[in-house]
Amino acid sequence: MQTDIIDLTAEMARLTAGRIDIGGIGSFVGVVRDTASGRRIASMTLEHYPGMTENALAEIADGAMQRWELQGCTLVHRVGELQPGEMIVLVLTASPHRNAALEACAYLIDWLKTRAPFWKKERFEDGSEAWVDARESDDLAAARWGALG
Amino acid sequence: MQTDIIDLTAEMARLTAGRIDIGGIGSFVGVVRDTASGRRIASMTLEHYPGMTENALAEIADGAMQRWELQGCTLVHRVGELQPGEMIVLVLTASPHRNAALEACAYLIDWLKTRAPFWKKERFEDGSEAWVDARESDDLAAARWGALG
Amino acid sequence: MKILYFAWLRERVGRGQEDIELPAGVTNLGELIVHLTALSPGHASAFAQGKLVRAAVNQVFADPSTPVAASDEVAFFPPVTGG
Amino acid sequence: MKILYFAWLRERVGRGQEDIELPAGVTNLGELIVHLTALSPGHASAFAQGKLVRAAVNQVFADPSTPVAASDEVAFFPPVTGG
Repeated sequence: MQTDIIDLTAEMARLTAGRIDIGGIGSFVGVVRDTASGRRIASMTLEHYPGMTENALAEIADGAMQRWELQGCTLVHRVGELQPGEMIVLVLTASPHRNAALEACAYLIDWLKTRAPFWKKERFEDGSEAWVDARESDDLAAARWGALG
Repeated sequence: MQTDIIDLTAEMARLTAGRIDIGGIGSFVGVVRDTASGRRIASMTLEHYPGMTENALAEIADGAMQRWELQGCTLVHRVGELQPGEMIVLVLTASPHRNAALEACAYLIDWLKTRAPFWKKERFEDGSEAWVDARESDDLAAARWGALG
Repeated sequence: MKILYFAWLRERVGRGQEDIELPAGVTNLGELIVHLTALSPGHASAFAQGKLVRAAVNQVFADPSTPVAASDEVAFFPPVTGG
Repeated sequence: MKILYFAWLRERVGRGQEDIELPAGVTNLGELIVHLTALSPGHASAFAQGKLVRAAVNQVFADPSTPVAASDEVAFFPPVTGG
């Protein structure tokens, strides 16, 4: 978790530092959208559960490392107030095999969305606020992987 | 195609410039590995077919844009001589939906590997050189998408 | 016992954390929720959305049958919406 | 007719491009390959790896039955290995 803006190039450099045996790097970047239910969003605030968040992210990363041949993976999630267009989340995977890298990316983001204790609150342009509802489609996406790990 | 080093952050900024309706960005980065068949690689040279390359990449990108709800995609491929650890290829996809973004990434890289006229030559540390053989696994990976487009 | 609330549960209860005395007879998470619901109208409002309340005991996802003890950290929150 | 060679076909033929006169009777890619194979030992060596030779006519992937005409650009190359 971090309040700072996500630096993709720096994270990729950190993941691959000193390694030249990596064949491919998959990534997924989640971005704050500008509308929700047809209303324009002024900002998005991310709350999380310190302590449990770190454990959940470590567990999710372990699950991916056990399931695919990965040389490493990175999970970065912002907390605090974000503007539309800013990155909320970054997932990176390094593998000798491109399919492993991309599948592990999907796995990591699916579990992150259903098992990591983050909550989004949207503030609309009229000043009103609303907590974002969880989506059943996210549970279904995670369920396709069977159990975590 | 370009001989310059790939700038991931700049490419992502270009893809998302002026858009705040993007929900997720998938990406795949291919990197020059340091070994092939157990031998250490000194450098890799990429040859391509000017003219046909541009057409092939445009056709592959069109196929992805028709198949998934994408707000844009980027294909960058280096040519010329590369060192181990350098990026050879970058695929970016922007979509409101994360699965679309990641699946389209896999599609783009699978077709790029089987339909875009690039050829790799490896130079080993002992000075010997060898053209890289195409892999049947790449044809199988592309075949899972059915026809291109 | 340390109780944490997040997101709209925090807003309804009116605080993010409280320390309570664990009553005799409360041995699992389901019994703890019944106890907490009676503490104030804010608590009642938070736990009224029963289907949408998730919990963790010592930072691990839990369900109503999960045992609880006075030394535990128990957290209540809505389904997660990160990513 | 403009003929292009890439990768190890280029190395075996000894050049990346040549202009040839299209003989009467050569109407498709398969017939063109037979004609080119006879031009030099380098050509013969390149086309000897028949199973590994791919072709494009006017920058579109082609097969032995694809028609060719004098104004076409025809390219020969191994299976691609980019990415």
